Amino acid sequence: MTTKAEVVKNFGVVQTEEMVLNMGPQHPSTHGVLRLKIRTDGEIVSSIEPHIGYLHRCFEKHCENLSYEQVIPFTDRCDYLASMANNHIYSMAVEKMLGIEVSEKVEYIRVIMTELQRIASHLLAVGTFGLDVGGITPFTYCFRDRERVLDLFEYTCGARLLYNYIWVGGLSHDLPLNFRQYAQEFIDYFEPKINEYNRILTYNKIFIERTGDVGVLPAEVAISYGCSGPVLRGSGVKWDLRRDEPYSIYDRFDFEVITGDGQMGSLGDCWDRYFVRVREMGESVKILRQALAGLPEKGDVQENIPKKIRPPKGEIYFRGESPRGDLGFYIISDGKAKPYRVKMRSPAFSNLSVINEIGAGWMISDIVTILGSLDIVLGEIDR
Amino acid sequence: MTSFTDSLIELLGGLAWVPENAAGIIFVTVSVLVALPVFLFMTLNAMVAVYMERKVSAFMQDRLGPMEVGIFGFKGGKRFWGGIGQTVADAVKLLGKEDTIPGEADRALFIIGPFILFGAAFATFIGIPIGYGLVISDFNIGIFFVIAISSIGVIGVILAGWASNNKWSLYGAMRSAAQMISYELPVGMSLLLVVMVVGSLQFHDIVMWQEQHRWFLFHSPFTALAFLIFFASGVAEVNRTPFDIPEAESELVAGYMTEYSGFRWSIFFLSEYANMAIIALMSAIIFLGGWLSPLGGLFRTFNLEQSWYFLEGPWWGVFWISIKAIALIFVMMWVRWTWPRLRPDQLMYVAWKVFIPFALANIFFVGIWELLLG
Amino acid sequence: MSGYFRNIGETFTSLWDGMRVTWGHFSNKERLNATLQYPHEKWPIPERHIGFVEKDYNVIRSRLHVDIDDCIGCLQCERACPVDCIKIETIKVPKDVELGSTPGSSQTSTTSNGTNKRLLVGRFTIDMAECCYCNLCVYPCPEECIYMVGGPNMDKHPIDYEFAVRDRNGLVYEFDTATDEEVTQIAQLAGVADHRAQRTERLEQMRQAVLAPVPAAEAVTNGEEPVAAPPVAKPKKVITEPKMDLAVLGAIGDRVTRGLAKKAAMKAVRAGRTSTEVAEQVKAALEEGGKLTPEVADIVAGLAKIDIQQPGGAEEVAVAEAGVEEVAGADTEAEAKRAAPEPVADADATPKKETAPAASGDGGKGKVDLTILNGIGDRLARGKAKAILSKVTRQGGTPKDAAEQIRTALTELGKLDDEVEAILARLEG
Amino acid sequence: MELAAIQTRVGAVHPDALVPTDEGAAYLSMTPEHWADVAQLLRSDEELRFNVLMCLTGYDRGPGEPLGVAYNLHSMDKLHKLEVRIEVPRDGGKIPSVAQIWRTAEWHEREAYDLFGITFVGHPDLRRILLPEDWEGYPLRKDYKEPDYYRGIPVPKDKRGWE
Repeated sequence: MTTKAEVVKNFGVVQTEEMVLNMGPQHPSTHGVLRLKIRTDGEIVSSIEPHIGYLHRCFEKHCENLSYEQVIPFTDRCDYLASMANNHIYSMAVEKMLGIEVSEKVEYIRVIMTELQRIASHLLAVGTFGLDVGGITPFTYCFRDRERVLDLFEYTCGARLLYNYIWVGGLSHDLPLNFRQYAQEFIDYFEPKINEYNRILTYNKIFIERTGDVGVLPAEVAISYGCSGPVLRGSGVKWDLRRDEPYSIYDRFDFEVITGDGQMGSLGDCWDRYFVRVREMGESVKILRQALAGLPEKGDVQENIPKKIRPPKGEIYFRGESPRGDLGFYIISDGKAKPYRVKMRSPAFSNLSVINEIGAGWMISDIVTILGSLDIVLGEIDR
Repeated sequence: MTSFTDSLIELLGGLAWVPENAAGIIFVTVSVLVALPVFLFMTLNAMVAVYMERKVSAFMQDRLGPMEVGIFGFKGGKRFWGGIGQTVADAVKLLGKEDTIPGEADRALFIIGPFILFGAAFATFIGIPIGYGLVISDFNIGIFFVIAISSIGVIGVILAGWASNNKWSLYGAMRSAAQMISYELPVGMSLLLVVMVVGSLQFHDIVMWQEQHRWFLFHSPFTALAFLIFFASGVAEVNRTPFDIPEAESELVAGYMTEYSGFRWSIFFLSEYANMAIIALMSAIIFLGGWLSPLGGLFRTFNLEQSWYFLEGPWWGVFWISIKAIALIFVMMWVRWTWPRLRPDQLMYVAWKVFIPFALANIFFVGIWELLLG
Repeated sequence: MSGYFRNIGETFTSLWDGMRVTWGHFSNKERLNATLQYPHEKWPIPERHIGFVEKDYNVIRSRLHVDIDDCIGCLQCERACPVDCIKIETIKVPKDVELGSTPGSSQTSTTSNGTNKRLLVGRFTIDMAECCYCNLCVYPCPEECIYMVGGPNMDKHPIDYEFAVRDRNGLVYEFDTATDEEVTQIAQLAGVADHRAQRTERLEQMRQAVLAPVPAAEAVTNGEEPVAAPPVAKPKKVITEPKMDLAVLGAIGDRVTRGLAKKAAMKAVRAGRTSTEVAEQVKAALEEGGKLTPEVADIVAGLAKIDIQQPGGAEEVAVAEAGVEEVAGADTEAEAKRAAPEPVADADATPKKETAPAASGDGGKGKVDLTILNGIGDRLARGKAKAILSKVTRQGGTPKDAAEQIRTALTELGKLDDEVEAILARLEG
Repeated sequence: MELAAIQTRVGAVHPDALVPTDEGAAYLSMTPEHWADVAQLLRSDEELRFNVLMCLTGYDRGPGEPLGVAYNLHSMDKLHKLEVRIEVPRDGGKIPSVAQIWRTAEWHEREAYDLFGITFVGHPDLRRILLPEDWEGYPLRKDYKEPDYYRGIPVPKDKRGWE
């Protein structure tokens, strides 16, 4: 409260105050129910405080009351844009506890599915990022192509979004008859489309102006905050669990780890993070080509599924590369049919925590851009 | 040069049964009579333009757009005409919607805001001809009038944004103010150069000059550049992508319109599309030869014989100017559905560091051009 | 400075490139439509047959279905469900009893795989609103009887994904086919609690709990009003226009003819004709439709005898009384519904269907079919008969008892003629 | 670097920090007292250089037992991993915060505080993160009882409504 004396003293002095702006939980660009408490001075943002938890569904508490295989449908719903990756990594964590080796065919199918999922997830990230900076048309192009991936999934397991496809020790269904052909058709169709996105969005001057040099995330900060995936690689850190800690059969494939190179500004800006995703789709296509070529014809995908899943007492931390980064599961087992504790280390959780670091000092429009470049999924952050 | 209003006054004044010294009555009657077609034009324009916008955007995005609502049982199938009745249905829906005013809003200003914006667009149409002699009132300061009146709209936007008592609306209003004021300058400067060449502010004179010489678009490289600057700034003035920062749906939800609904919101919409039409019509008149046939214009450019001129005349003029305006509106839509949006500071950069220097240089160079070649 | 101009140049080229892309899409005739015109076009579901029997199983996850005849009540699916949306309650069938052998049973004793069923599935509900479509319940089923639609027996269940309902309760699918009697019988034989009766009881308790604060809360009282309101409102509504009992026409066998006749009669009555005129008009209408057989003509002639009720008058009392009784009857029945199904309603089901439309809003909802008596021409006799019928049914008597009592009463009044006799015969079934 | 070597290395600097673990355990147990120093050592020591905190998991050993936190560390340079566990008493247990050493921990510690009620001393902003600020109790503890009411709204516990 200002006293009268202060008013008199400051008379004629122009004063400005900071304004607190609540962005979300219902805002078109917060990618879900995220609330950002922003302090602004005019258009300039001085601090961002994310408030999360609006989508908290007690995933970890649920897990303690479900058997190991029943957890899989719940992992679907964490990162609902990359359900296959969640299934895959969770199943692998439990398999490691049980000491199960899955067959060659299962591994190949899992890799194919996860890479298709990566394409679908990145397509959504790229499309909505375009939407965040105001370009609406790229979004529909991306969705058009994403639908084709979802068609493949539906064809395989009957579900378009929440699959429950990769199980502990195997898969829920074998591949359909002509899957290889359909997948090949999709890849051939999809690869040239990446160029179209580049023409309409990536190399658009306005887009570059909006994203280049904006929200620069230095590599040191990214590592300290535990950022991972395209956010980390956009900062120039060559770190990809598929290559550096090869799980499943990723060591058999030849692909490049894409990193940002500061082509349109500083290293680690929004454009780099965005472009890493675009180029990763190309790398996923590469992996898919190799995996489809090496996919064994014969084999039962359910032969290794254990009758009862009771991992021995102990704990495991297993992580893999989901489209958003290092997805980790820390599972403690007490030897019973239900996990004692499941902790999901979601990549977007750590990626989002960096937003105050890189967003403060930019304009409101840039906050939207930066948030879009982090590609968060609130289902995974709030669990 | 006669205008629509002049003809009406003459007509009414000349009627036998109209009493002498009834200037006041005639004035009121004529005002109402001329306001009606303008209002109808604005409404029709908004409805058609909204439909066009939806279809253009849909086709560019591999969609089909509205497809369900037809008129009189006509639906047109999977083509441009499918769902032709959609905007009519939307208009009815908008008028039937609940009209909400936020509790903490400044009621009076909140209500006035959209009408000021609408009034500005409405008044601007008075000075814009859509054919030879087809103008409500032919000012000898036509261009000046149009520029002056159209910029009144920003007051409505600011009032709307401020009165909503919403932070997002306020942001939208402030951005809009900065943007409109900045872009008035390049608009004015690029028109100034035409005025310099023609020597008149009257739209009819400008078109007559183009008839005698050539379209301004082809007059000199500088006028072509001026056309670009004028059109781009015009797009900015009507708040369309890539300059739509006052609305910026991904940042400010809906900017100054956030709290509006129903009828009031539809007035904003009406004004936005009316402003689009104004910019398109002005570009067509000033740079693209107005109601002149493009073929005739081309031949005139190469000084061909009179007998080559065809498809000209007062009613063909309306046709040609509509074609040109629609093409320009299409370009606006094309741009909107292709490009991302600029940031507020970049918007200012474009205005102050690109458009204004170029427009100033243009005036200088066009002067030299006229001195040397004119 | 060169950077400034290069920037402008880049802007033009890159923006123009983007515009070329969108123009390509705009002008391309064979565009790939990203959207679907939903009600007209439908999402093509992949034809995918895998699983238990290759040709039968489809992988679509649309909604769950249970072939309840094959269900052995093993609860495997209930256990597998991560969200507990499947609810099964079973009763163990005693060793010496074979399922389906009890009287009135609709159950089969074996599944289509030949497994003996030892459990009576008294309840099998799936709440599809809670289902997470994980498919986990499908795999453990030993009889392969629970599956997502589009699965086995595809001929029986065409692929479909549109099962939206307006009410949330519509998504609770009840698959059990066991009747209440059956459950009671088996529960008695097995010596266990009858879970359905328990459930009814529990629901009743819940209902009571909800209704308990009625006197205190005004809002709830309002909610109760509709129950009390109809008896008051209904008779008034009925008598606002001239009305004629067309039950006589119910005797016409052919449905088309009956409809035609009733339509014509209603029209005439509304127009304010006398009963003779009505009969004439009906006849004319039937003649026109080519449906006039001698029998029908006789029945139609009967119309001429029937009075037309004019608004107001003594009739009001009778009808009002009847209305009240009907509703009261319905109310008591609703309460006792689960425990003892009303035999009257069942017995009268067929004639009611025929006569109810003729009653045209005369509270045709009542389970005790009073409208059947509308055919009685004499007012006094009709009123008496209706009063007796509703009284008897309320006391739990059968229509037969009622008919006997009506006969006695009418004989006393001297109103028992052939016409009444015929109607009473119909009442008796 | 193997677990035993890391143990030796840490033990050489902070002998009191280590708590003996079970035979064959794949983690190091530590006391909370020295954890801040040890963490600094793990982060900055030339041979260790654990620059990534992969995961921070709170856990509950059961009613009456201590609460624990498991830190999964990883070194991007040396490519080795380590799991550190710290257990504190159920009531009033305090662990030094490592949010300034690995910024990842900032939100993860808030999460552990939110769901287990473990206090991290020195955390810059220790508030609930996933649950509402006025939530009572720590839901992931094994002895947690659901509240009957939240802000006056009864918490539905059975599904009899649709039966």
